[in-house]
Amino acid sequence: MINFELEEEQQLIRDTVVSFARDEVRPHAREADEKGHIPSDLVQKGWELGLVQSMIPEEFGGFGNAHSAITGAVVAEELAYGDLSIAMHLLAPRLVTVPLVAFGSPALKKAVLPRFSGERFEAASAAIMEPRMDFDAMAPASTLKRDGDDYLLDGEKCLVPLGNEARHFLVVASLANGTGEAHPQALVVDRETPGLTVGERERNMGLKALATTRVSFDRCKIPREHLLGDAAAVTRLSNLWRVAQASMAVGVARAAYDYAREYAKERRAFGQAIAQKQAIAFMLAEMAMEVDAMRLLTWEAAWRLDRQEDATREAHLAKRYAADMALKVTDNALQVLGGHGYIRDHMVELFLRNARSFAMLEGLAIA
Amino acid sequence: MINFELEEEQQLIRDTVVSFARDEVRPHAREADEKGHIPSDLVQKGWELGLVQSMIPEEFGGFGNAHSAITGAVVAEELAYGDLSIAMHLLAPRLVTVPLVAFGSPALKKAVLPRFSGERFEAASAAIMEPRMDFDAMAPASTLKRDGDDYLLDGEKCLVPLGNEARHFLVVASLANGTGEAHPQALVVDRETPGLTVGERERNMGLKALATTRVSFDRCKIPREHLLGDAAAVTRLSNLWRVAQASMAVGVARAAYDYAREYAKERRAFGQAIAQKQAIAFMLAEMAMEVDAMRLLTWEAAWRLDRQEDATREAHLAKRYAADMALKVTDNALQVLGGHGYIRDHMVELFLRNARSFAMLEGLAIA
Amino acid sequence: MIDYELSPDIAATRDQLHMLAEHAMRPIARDYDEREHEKPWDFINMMWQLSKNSGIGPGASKDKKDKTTDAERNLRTCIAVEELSWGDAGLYLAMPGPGLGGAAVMAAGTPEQKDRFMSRFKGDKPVWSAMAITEPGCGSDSAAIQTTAARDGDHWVLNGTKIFCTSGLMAGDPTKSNGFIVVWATVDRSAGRAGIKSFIVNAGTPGMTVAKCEDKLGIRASDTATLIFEDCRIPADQILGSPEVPKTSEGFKGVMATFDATRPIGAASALGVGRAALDFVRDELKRQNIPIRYGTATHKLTVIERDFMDMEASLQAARLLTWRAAWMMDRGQKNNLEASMAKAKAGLVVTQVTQKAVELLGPLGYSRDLLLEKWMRDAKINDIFEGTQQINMMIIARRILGYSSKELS
Amino acid sequence: MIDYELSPDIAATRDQLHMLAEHAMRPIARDYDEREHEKPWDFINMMWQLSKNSGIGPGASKDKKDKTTDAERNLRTCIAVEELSWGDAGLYLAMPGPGLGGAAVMAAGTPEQKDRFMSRFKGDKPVWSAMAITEPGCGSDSAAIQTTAARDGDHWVLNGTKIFCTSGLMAGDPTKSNGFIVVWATVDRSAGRAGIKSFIVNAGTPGMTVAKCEDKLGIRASDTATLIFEDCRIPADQILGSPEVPKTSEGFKGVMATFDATRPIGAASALGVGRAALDFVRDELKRQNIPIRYGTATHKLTVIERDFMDMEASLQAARLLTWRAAWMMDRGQKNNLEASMAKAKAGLVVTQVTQKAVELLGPLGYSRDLLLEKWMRDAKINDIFEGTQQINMMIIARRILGYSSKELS
Repeated sequence: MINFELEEEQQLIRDTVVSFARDEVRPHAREADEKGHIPSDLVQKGWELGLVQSMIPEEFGGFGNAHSAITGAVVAEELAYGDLSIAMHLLAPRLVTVPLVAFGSPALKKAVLPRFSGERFEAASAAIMEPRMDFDAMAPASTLKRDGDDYLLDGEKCLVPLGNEARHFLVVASLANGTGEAHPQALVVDRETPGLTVGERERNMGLKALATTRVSFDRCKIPREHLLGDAAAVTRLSNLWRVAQASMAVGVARAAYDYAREYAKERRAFGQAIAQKQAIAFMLAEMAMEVDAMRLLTWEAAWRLDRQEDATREAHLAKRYAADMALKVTDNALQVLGGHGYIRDHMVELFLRNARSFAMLEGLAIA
Repeated sequence: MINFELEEEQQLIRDTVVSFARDEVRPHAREADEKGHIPSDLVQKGWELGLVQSMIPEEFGGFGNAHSAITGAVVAEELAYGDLSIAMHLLAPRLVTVPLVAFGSPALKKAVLPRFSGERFEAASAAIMEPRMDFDAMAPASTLKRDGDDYLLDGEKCLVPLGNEARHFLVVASLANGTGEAHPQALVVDRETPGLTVGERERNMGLKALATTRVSFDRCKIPREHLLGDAAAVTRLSNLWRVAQASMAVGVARAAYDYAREYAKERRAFGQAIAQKQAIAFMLAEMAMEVDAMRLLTWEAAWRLDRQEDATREAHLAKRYAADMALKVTDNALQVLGGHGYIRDHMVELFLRNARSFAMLEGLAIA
Repeated sequence: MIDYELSPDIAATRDQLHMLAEHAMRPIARDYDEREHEKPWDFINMMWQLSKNSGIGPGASKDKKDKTTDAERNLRTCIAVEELSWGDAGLYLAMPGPGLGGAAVMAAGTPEQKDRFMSRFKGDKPVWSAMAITEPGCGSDSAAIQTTAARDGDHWVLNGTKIFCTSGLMAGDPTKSNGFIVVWATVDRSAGRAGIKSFIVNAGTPGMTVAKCEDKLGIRASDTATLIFEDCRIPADQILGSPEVPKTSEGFKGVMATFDATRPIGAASALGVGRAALDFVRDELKRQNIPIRYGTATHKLTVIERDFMDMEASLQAARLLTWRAAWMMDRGQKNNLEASMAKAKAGLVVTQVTQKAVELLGPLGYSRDLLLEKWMRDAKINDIFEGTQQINMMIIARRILGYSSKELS
Repeated sequence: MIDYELSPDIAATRDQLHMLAEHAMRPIARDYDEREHEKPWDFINMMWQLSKNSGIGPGASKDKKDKTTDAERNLRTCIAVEELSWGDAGLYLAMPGPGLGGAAVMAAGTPEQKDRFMSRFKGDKPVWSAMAITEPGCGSDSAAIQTTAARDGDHWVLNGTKIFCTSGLMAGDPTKSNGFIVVWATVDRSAGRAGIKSFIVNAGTPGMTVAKCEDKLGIRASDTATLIFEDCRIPADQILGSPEVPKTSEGFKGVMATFDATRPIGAASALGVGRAALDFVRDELKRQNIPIRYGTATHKLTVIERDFMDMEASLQAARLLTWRAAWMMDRGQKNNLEASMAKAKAGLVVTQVTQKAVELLGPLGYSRDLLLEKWMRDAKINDIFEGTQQINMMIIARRILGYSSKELS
């Protein structure tokens, strides 16, 4: 039966994240962007929300809550509302824990998951993107080859969050099967693996507070138990990324919309608030409408995932739609502020730079 | 040296066509659309403007003016401003005469061109479009095969203007060469050719006043001298179509813009003219801007063609841009009129139906 | 708890109506588009019987007393309307039933009025009711209504002209049905919005004449009538709500509130037309073995794939906004903002989706041999009636900014 | 006679400036984006020498007396500015020369004033001038200017704060150049627009201080200054135009007319940025052997092909609108409408084109290792400064509708 209301527990989680995003994240957003650094005490505070530990099984020291893509979507949106870079930093550990809990071998779970049940923030990462115009997450240029009982991983990845801190990386590479065809395979790679090189800190237009690096793999030996499921696992994981990134797009768009709306009500020109001008008012109305539309589409994909159904269509469409609209909304928000929007005294230019990333992002967050 | 002004003679031609479109064409547009018929005396009056005869060489009874794509573009825009269907009907003879003058064999010119130098309107047509979703004018499904000294033409065409009246058709079919590759070949086909069948009058969303039919070719024997040049000829002809159709898109868009602007200045709501509302005023401003933009792009392609340069890029981009914008402008014009725009008492719904045709049209007019 | 699955009860209604749309509406859709102003009586009578017997149809659910259904009445109506409009929007609009007039009675009428006027929808012969708001001189600006209602003893006397009245012929012409028209008129022009009241005028009331039915771009199976009121006298008790003219325009707000219920229904009708076009394109692509590769990187997609995905996503976005607005109504929440979002988005999306669908099919899309071009013509009305795109954006803007109609107009 | 070909003279200028843009601007573009607020003095001095010696550069053509050049002065300037902005929009804006301030003097100054203030642009050291209009309390609404100019004997006394003054630092700080600022101020606030006059304030005039340079999204090589005027006294003859306050706001219209000349230049600068992005994408596609198949049916195109074609067409549309506006100016025709069309279209198009280009290149487009992301940041200013998108649409609307600023605001 149709219902668009979160259940009580999800609402409680949201309320917690909402105030954290408002009181802790947003106040640091601008400085973090300018300095390219997120204060470690902020990261620790975020850790203590338990967003990572919550769905780690109790046997590995977590709270053992069932994983929910919808809850993940809500958390991602609200944190991204505060700041996209900080949200991705705080949620980065999930890039390894969520896939591991879902598809990891008992041995790997036992070896890795406990690290994420401690008191202190434990970094993890995903090396999914590749530095090429024709990158396709479902057909990466990075390769995984059978080598006896093990596998050999080769390739170069970019936009790897916390590449310098992370001990473990979720990686997707093309695994050639017998028939010469290849399918995308997910695996977990330990940074100590010989042949793995973490590159320089990257410099991007947005996501400046998020420490991303390149990571290259040169004949890295991967034990078979480090592989996560099969191609179907990658499909599910990629849909979980899309949901998380679509939700973050909603959060950034909403942040820009709220900022522009409040500005337009304050700012006066031609003897009235600029929000009283149709050209501005209708822009704001469209933003409000699209923010809701983006979320409704994204939650549908999340809902399917929570029912363990294939959500490739819904997740793909939601992510595309959310990415396009996030750009449009943040660009219009800047337009509403006019010259002030172009100045870094205001947040909207930051929202725009961050929003531009969604169309190309794959695997920088997971619901 | 950059110059956006028509030369004097072109201005004179335009002025003539402008008043004809205003005084003769527009007043008939609605009734012609409803009845699916264009009065023959209107067609005859149009003929007497000499738009067809003008560039037929004097030796064949014409005025022998040099062909100019820019002049053709101006004429097409102004006639289409009056009404698209009527414009296409009046200019249909050029579909055969222009290609013939440019690429026809002496024998064919001698046989055909004099028919178009008379006192009375002489219908001609082009069978270019094909009734398929994946139609591509440059790679038609219709085929032309070598057969001794002659050729055999097979295929089905649609949206053939004046199919029932025309004695001659310009046709483009795929000509297989030795190596198994095919290139598009233009030719002139006489309706008396055995195997040629003219179908029923078509029924379309727009262009209702224009009598289009299907035409099918079943092993039609085509004498070699009926072929017009080579693949390069088709390229030039197709660019001339694109310029003509882009110009007609400008004409229809401008008609809708003018209609909506005048309505918006008259119509009052909330105590003022609706044009005084930013939402409406900015829509009209955008229409005005795009109408000029469409024309400037189209004339650039026409200018290249008049310099005998390849204009494929310019003509293709201009046609695409004009087709998209004509739809947007006419749709917005209807929106400006609101409920009244949806009623056939006003012209804008007709403009919208006609404008929707441009994106798919190929070869229904030639500059 | 978040749930995107329709309840089995509603899903069953949807499936029934889909059959009906496919087998009873699609086959005659082109006919009644070409034969404008002719009425599909066989279809009308069949629908009337159906809705009385099986409770199918948008009108029907309102009468059903079954609790589970009532709890989702508005959503159920939206689902039903999408299916029927998928069949044909013009035929859907031509269907007998309470429609907008009935909605107004249900929203603002006294129990006695509801009983008196809604009961006729339970009779054997099809009955229509309609709402008459727009006038030659006022479109979106309802406050500028010129039609007057003057009290004369036990009667109200109406004078004025109404246009664009959907089903005005069927509801207002006694030879068509024993229907009624809800007419907006001012009892005190100086009072502006506050002076506007709505009145129930029975079909055949002397002084009310159906002067004209418009020739339209689309939805031609449905009549769009001009009604003229010349000293049209109706009993005093046929006013909806109180005859008092309040100091504020609260009363008018009450009348406008009708639209919070009807806008999602209008949006749902739009969705049906848009989905008809989308389904058609999907089937055609399948026929030609052109795949839609979801999950593939954008730069690997063809133009057709991306266009189709964009159409699909925006249509679903509009659908979810529509469902949410109806769902809120069912929960008794205010949905003025959400209802306008649904209507604005759906109207725009289906206009674009149907226009794009025609383009994708090329010559076939443009031909009247297929229904695609008709759906494009039918779709555009959704950008206009029951609140134009601009009016809905205005309402959204006022709500998010907390502005009055004075502060933002 | 229609002609889309640049005259050889202008084409030569374009080619020279393209070399310059490619070899003198591109190599330092990233540097001065990262090192915000640092000034590219080497580049500045080189440009100054160049424009003096070879007449290259937008400032230069103004001085050239050669007839053929002058006949196309505005078009020539647009071509030059597009090339320089193709090199780098921030560096272009940072270039010394008359700029907006000089344009105002040329448009509204007396022969004596032109001589006195323009002559310094012929000196050995780089000189800037700037225009100060915007205030903290007024953006697009120039009529709401609060800065006052009071007559005191042989002087005007200016008080107020100006923001968003492009090159305000270089023109207003005497340690940077012997420049001047053209300041908009009101001599009679009660007179509204009619009371607004512009005044020439020399760099270093006591009472004028450069208070701040903004941190911006893009065009960081160019300073955007806040200027504070506290009892800033300037000689009475440094007012532009007559000190009288006319009954109508004709005078103000005169001041605004400056923009008819500068908007096409602003549009041309936008085009340069957009073309930089388009060229980059074209080269990258070529590198990867991805063809752009002009003349191919749309449904056979890939997403990349169509996106690229749309970018190319809309950019060219904006360019042609820009050339037309400049061409009209050169012919002495009023181009207020066309200048606003050019600016509105160019600002919007380059914003979209650069944003799309970043998307097409994926991770590479987003990286600061390439210049694409910078061009996207630089491009957005064109939607805003020298008349926002909305202001230009407003001007277009007023002109096509024949409305005054009262009738449409």
